[in-house]
Amino acid sequence: MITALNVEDLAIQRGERVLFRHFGLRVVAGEAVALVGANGAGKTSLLRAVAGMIRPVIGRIGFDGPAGPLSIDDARRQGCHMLGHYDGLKANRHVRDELVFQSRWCGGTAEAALAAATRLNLTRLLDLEVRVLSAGQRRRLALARLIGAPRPLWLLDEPLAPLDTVSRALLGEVMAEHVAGGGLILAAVHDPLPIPVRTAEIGQ
Amino acid sequence: MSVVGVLVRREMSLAWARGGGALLAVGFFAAATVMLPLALGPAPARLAAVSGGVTWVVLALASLLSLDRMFERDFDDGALDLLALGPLPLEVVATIKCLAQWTVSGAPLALAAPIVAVALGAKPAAAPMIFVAAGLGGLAFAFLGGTGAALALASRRGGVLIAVVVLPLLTPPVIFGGVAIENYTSGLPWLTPLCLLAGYALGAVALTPFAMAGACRNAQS
Amino acid sequence: MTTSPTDAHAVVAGALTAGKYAAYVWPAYGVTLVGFVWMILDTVLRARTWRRKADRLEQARGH
Amino acid sequence: MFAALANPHRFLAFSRWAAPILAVVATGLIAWGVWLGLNVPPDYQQGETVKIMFIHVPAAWTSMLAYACLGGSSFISLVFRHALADAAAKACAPLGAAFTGMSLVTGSLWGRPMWGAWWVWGDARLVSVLVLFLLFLGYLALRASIDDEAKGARAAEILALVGLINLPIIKFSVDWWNTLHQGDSIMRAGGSALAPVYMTPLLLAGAGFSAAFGAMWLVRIRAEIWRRRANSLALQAALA
Repeated sequence: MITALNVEDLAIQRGERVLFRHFGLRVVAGEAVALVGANGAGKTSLLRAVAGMIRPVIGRIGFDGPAGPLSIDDARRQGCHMLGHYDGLKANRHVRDELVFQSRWCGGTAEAALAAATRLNLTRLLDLEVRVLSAGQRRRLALARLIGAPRPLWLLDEPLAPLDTVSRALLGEVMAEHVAGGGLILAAVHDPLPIPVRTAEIGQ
Repeated sequence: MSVVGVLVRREMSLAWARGGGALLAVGFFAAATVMLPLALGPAPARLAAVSGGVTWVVLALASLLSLDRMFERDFDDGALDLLALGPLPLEVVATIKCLAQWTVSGAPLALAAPIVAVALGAKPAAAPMIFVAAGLGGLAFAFLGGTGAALALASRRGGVLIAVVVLPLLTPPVIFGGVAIENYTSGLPWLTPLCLLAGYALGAVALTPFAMAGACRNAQS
Repeated sequence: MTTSPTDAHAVVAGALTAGKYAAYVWPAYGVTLVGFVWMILDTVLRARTWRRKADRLEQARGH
Repeated sequence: MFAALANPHRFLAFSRWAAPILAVVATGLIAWGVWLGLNVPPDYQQGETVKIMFIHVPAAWTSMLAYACLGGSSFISLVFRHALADAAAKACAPLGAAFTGMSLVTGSLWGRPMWGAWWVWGDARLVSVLVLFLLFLGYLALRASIDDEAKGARAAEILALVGLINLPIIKFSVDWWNTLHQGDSIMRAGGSALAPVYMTPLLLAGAGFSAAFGAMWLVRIRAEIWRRRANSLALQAALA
């Protein structure tokens, strides 16, 4: 159960280029932070470093639980949701299968997944193949696992991008509930998030 | 159903859908072996002499061809990131993927192997050994092929690259399998080569997941 | 191993006779020589070009 | 020792004198070994072709040494993340492939007069050198096909380690496969029962080949260090 994310003096290098240096951030339970910065400044890389996919050159990433620091691997594998540009869906599988798999895989239950589907009004689409869904519908399907499998830390990479205004409002509600319930959100964004946030700047 | 079960079910359905399931693997297997008599001529004696060995080589190629994009599809559509953040480590995920691959296309190939070998002139009595050897060999081919597929992830060029990288590593199972079939048909002791084949296959099952997980993490970074 | 001139000549002649398999012995040595020459040239040229490039860029940076 | 050499500057200083010395030693040993080898009495069975052994066998030894170095430096680079160890692995592979290629060609030239075939499947050592050649090709193909340097390096390192673990098994399986198909007898010339008059030139040439490999490897690592330095300098200049 993650109650805080600590990023200290982080530097990330991609190939020969150092994206940023001395980046520090602390996100506590009940807080949402928006990562802002120019394109290529390293927002996505920072999220992937927190998720453990990129190894930072210098710096430390730590997760605190109610009783002090948590083991990083367990914290990531039990407490982190990451939503990138790609939704991780297979075109030839049915929406219901992907929905249930993504939630079950992240520790949720089938019932919670279906409840999330109704919440994000995906019920009409359940028996379709993912192939026929629009980008916005696919993003909502991917978002379903955030509700279906409750995990404290959400790492979102431009979550609003493919969504229409109705869905953005819906996502705003979901995020607000998550933060109110003691969750943490770290989102890389270009357009502002529909909930009050603290912003963290990346890059020069 | 536990998380492992959820993943196994997903991987099985993906493996089934990916290569057109067993159809493509067995299809290639049959098509490639049909070429042999056309090329070598119908003389039964000549075909029978090579039947066991050729079946074995074509089985290896069929296994390699039917596993491409095993990791690449998940890597391209972002599912690999989701799998990496799941409760099971990538090593276990890779093992399940290879086992699914072995079950979905390895098993049908193992069933087809005796038929193809006998069709080429191998003694029908050898059929059970060919099946067992093809099954065990298929396991080694699935896991080493999976390693090649994971290594080729970062290169955007699967297919031939996987074959070039993996085929030299298949020397031991091809030798053990070929000798096991050869000895069985000619009445020589066949247990040793079979055990060596089984040993190699189990070694591959035990060790390659670490290489596969490392390669996946490398591609993700 | 002091040998007078004529002996040296004989010794060299002894070495060079490869009998009726000369057609295989010398090509083998030839291939090895070609292999070594290629390796040495490729290695040395590679080192030289990259060293020059690195030094030139180093100067350009005003060091 | 590795930590000391991990620093490029210290390595450049070390290799500046080590490479020439190794090169000189190599030339001396090879010249001496080959010279003795050429003067060896013709083998009762093989006649003059036995002289090919003095370059074929050392090339095979050196190619295995090269793969061991490739596997070793890949392991160090993978586990201890030394950038220099990766440069060593990258520098070593082409040399290994070249030595393996030479060993194959000379092996075929050696087999032709004796067995009437340009390629002798009966000789276990030739076949394992051939598989080693395929392993080198696989390594070079993988490394060449990945554009991102860091990712390409790690993928190649993992492959080199998988190959290293497989090498003894391949060697065993080929030898075992060879003893089974005892149809054509093996050429005993390369075997252990070797008259000293053959053994000394063989060992000298073997040591010479290995020293030559060492010298060239050091120089190629230097080249790799300068290549990386040039690339990063060019990048910094572009970004400044």
